[in-house]
Amino acid sequence: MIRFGKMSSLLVLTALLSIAATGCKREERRFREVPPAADQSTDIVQSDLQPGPSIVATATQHPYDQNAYAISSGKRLYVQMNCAGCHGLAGGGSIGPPLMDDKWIYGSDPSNIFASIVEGRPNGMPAWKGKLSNDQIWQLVAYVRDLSGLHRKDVRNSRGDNMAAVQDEQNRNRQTPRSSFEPPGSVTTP
Amino acid sequence: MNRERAVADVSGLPTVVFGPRNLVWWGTTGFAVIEGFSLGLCAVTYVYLRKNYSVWPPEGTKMPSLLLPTINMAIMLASLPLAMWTKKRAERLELGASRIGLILSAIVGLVVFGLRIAEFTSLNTQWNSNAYSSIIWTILGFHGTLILIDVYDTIGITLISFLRMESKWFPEIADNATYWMFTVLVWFPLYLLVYFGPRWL
Amino acid sequence: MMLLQAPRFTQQSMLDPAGTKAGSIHDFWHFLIITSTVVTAIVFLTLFVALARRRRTADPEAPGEQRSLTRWVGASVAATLVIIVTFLFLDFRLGRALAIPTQRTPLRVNVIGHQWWWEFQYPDSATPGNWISTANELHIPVGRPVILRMSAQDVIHSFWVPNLAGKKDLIPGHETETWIEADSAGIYRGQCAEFCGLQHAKMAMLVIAEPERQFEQWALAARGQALAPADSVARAGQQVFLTGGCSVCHAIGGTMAGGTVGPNLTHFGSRLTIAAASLPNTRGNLGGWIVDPQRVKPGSYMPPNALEPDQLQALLAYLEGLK
Amino acid sequence: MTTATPRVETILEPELDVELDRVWRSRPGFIGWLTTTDHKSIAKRYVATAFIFFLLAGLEAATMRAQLSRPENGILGPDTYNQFFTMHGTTMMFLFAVPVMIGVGLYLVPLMVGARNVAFPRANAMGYWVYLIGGVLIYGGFFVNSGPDAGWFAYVPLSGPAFSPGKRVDIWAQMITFTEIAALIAAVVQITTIFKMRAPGMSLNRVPIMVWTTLVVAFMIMFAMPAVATASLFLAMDRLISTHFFNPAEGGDALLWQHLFWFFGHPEVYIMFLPGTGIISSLLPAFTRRPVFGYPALVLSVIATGFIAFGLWVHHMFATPLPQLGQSFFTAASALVAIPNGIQIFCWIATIWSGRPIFRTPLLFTIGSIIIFVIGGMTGIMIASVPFDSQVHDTYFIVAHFHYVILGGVVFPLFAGFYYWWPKVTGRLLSETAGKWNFWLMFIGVNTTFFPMHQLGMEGMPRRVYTYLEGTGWGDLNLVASIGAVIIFSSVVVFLANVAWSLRRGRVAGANPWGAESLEWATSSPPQSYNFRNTPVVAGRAPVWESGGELPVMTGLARDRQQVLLTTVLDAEPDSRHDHPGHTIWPFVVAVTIGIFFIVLIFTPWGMPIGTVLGFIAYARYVWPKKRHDPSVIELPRSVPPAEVPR
Repeated sequence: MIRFGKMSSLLVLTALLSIAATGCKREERRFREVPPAADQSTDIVQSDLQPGPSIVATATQHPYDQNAYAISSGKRLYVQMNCAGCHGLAGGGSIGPPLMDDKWIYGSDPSNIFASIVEGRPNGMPAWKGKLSNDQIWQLVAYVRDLSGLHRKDVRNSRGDNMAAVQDEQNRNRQTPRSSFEPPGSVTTP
Repeated sequence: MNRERAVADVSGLPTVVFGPRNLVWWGTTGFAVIEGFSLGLCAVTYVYLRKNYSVWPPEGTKMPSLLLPTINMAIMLASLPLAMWTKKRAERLELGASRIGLILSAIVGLVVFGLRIAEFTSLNTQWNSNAYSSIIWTILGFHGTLILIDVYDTIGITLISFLRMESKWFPEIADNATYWMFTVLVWFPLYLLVYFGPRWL
Repeated sequence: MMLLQAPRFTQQSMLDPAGTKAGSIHDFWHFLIITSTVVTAIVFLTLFVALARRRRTADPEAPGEQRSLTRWVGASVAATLVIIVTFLFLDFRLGRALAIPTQRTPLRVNVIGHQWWWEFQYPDSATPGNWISTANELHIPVGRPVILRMSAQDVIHSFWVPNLAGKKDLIPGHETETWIEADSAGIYRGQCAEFCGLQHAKMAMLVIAEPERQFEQWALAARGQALAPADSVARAGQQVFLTGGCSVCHAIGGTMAGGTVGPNLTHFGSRLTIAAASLPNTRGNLGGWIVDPQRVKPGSYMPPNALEPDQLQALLAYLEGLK
Repeated sequence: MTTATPRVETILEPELDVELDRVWRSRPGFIGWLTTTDHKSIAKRYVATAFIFFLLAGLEAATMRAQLSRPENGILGPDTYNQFFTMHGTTMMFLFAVPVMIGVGLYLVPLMVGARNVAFPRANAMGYWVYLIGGVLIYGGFFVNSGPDAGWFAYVPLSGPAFSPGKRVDIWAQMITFTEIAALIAAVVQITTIFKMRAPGMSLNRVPIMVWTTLVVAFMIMFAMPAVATASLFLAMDRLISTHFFNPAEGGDALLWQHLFWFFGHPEVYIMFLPGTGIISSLLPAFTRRPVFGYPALVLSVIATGFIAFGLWVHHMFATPLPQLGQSFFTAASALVAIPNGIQIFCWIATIWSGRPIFRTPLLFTIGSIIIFVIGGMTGIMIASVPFDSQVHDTYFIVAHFHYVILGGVVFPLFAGFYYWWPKVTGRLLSETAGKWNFWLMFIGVNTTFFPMHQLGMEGMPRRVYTYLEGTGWGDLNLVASIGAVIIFSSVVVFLANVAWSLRRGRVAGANPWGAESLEWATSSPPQSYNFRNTPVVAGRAPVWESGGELPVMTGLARDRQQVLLTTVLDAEPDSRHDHPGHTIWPFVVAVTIGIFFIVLIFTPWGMPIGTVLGFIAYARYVWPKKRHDPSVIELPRSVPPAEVPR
């Protein structure tokens, strides 16, 4: 006879709640909330040599982390703001550096990406300060991280209604980010 | 209505009957019709998508190669007489012959399933490159699951015929053979569509 | 024409036709409603009499009873068939009557459906570069057919102005074509009729039917570039527009702003409504819409704009000057 | 065994009941719940679960009406409203209407044809579990803010990967797979039961009309459900492994989805509607004291509706760029479908005309259903015209039309059937006064809610809008509709109270409280686990009335195992005996593996191998025969020609 003991029903309940928790966060559509700018952008690490004691970069809380709606809005903005013009349709890179690989010149932490977009970077990255609102920039940050698969698989974008140039983000495997050592300006042979 | 008047007694009726007289035949045929219709809808989708293209298969997509699929089709067609033979043996309740027929059918089924997995490579395109490749992968995969289910069914009945044999399993052997014939015959038009569609449509 | 109060548009309804197509459909509607009411009344009457009558003959299956019932049922089925055939005949005749009239050269307009606003382009066959691109308000000449070539940028929408004509879907990957014609001048409201996402409810548009001469005047002005800002406040407003986030999405003919994401604002000042015809174009509404669009249309793609009060006032002055 | 001369004296073997009950009764308690293959308990579960979904969908509708009662209302934002209206549509169409009619059919068909159980009892049990898992899946998603938000029709590209991020539409697409599997299983089960297990003597022209409608509906399910299954498979593949069925840039087509969906969509509404006509044709004789008029006409019109339903689907797509000639064909087909429906209504009115109507609640609901359905039918013919439909397509005129047709053709007959067969299922009658309150509140509520919507639709109010502007002038009619919704809500509350009261203190109903004529009233209420002690023999269309007090039966089915009599298809001549395997838990386990297969597939393609392996293991235990109890393993028992059956 099947007897549902106290323990097993408790276990089932917690399992359901945890699924529920992940479910809610992925599906949230937040419209009227304007997130603050990134608190402080950690120093850009150019090489592993560190003067003084090693400082641990504190990862800031990214408001749209693992939120499917924000990532898909980020993709829409990526095309509308013509980021694709320099970084390639799916982050494949042309004039600007590719965004779908694992090399990060200015760090893969959300606040670093936020700073790259707001303040711009040498060699042609325009500053979007005042041009885009904070939540739009955070959505773009979410999409940039999504390009190299830094989100959970069930949150990432699937294909777009465009030509299938390259494997869509959902089926791409995750590129664990590592800082790229080429000093800015050197021509990176493909 | 508590009063009843007996007019006849049915305890003498047979319990082992074949063909449409048997319940299981209706179940197998029902699901065969459903799967056949679903595959038909996939074929209609194939033709519908064809009209969206001026060139078929779309530019940059290679023609599907014919060798492997034709071999697979030949094996399937060759297995039809075997299925009919097994069906007759089962209907004549010859246990030994039915067992042989079942083992051979199981082997042929496994071979065909293996070839089907290999057949995906002869499509010469990835399922996510365009609508053409999506639909031919779906047709191949859908029918592939039918082959898998039929092979699983055949292996199951073969084990039963050795370990738990009863007279009531003979109609099941016959139905399994009919279901295999359906799986083969439904693939012939789809084979033409998937492999000769790009050449003729 | 500066309209202070909400723009007076005729009540949106297919029962109040102002276009040739809507008119003939409205006549067909008279046939439909009358026949249906008559048939329904007869059926209900028979049902109630059947319920109320106290049947006298004992055996319901007597041959005589059976035969008369069969005749009655047969007659009613025949009557239904006759009505349906007349319905089909009238329907096919109406279908042919809706073909586009050929005596007047039609005006051609491209309609592009975006997620949650309408883009109208008036192609100018004479000088190709000289297009009018406006949004959410379609100016058409009275008495002249207008051919709408429609396509959607993102999801399926449906163009429908009940007072003028039936609806037609805008489907990505398909080029659909329909035509409308206004018999009398007026402002007719329409709304997207195919569910297209979060703000489907507020994706409305106005069709402004004007006499031919007035339409030509509007078209001439609309083809022109944006008016230069009249005073210093408007000039400051222009700077706010160009340097801030507005020019990233919006375009104003004759200035640096060339964004094609949002509607074209070259002649924004002369529009009657804003935000896809969901708010009258007054200074208060415009200010509220610019600072926090999500309160008006939650889910809309326009971001909130944190502007200083003086920047906002300058921007409003500039925008209202764009006649 | 020579044919025994028919023993005239009445046979009353009490120990026969005990033996049969020991074999057929399902095990007690919760384990019995999981293992039963008795068609009655599975059918009761289908109807109860479908009714719970009906109540949930009703609450969603009430909230939507509250939001729309005033312009620019703030109860539901756009995102939540989209989830609410999609869940309302999806629940009503997939989780309530079809399953409740399947449940009613599963309960009544074996009783009406004189069989002891359905044809494939284990598959039938599995069908219910698959349906339940589908319902729990989508409502689980809904409660964690992952309810689908692209409409119950989920038009691409809005429901496609580009414009519906997250897993909302994936959950919806998988739910379709579950409900479709359950419906297909029930269809194959019903077709086999009706063709092979009818009581001896019940030739095709003596089959009750409810059984005819279930048969036609089963065939319609077999050809409609695969269309939505293929469509939702394509959509799920587009969203999960980025195939391009609906991507216009890569050769896909948004209209492909609409064709596939509506090829299923329109037969689906007839799959819901035909059982409603079957219920009315079955209960009218009891309340007019005469067999229904025009049996052949009714049966032919049910079959005709079954065929024509498949030729109508493009009338949902009149606003899309389809060729003019195609649209006029579908206009003609949509108008002609009114002929069979008209015939049915005229035959019912003729039955009432020449009968002596008894005004009990089932008859009240029948009259209400005829009135509301006729109004819905009228607007139905109107929108068959392409030009008129171009004005009212996707507006509240259409909302009014289909609510009239579904309430008139499905919900009112369902309530009539509920009041009519409740005594047979539970042994107690529902209260007549509460029944009348229930009817009048629902009748007034329905008309108050949905009649104004015709006007709203013609005034340009589109469907699926979470709010509307002040200046549109739609405010007051929407307020009237919202008040109507409250009245419907109160009528359902009265119904629930009536059910609760009847379970404990309802008047005890004997075998035939209404004096009805079909076979299910020949057995006790509630029927024993084996339905009939001996297989009844049928000699006409009204077996109970024609057999007077004494039911002719055939004896001889085995008493130590679940055995059923199989008869020939046309004339139901006794043909052979078939042993059912009895109660087993494995249908539940196989359903769970199917659930795992499809739910894990939403999140990772690894669901395919995991689910297949689990499913094959579970199905192996499902099929593997227990022990060999038939010593004569190999040689075939001598077959004996069936005994003489009186014509």
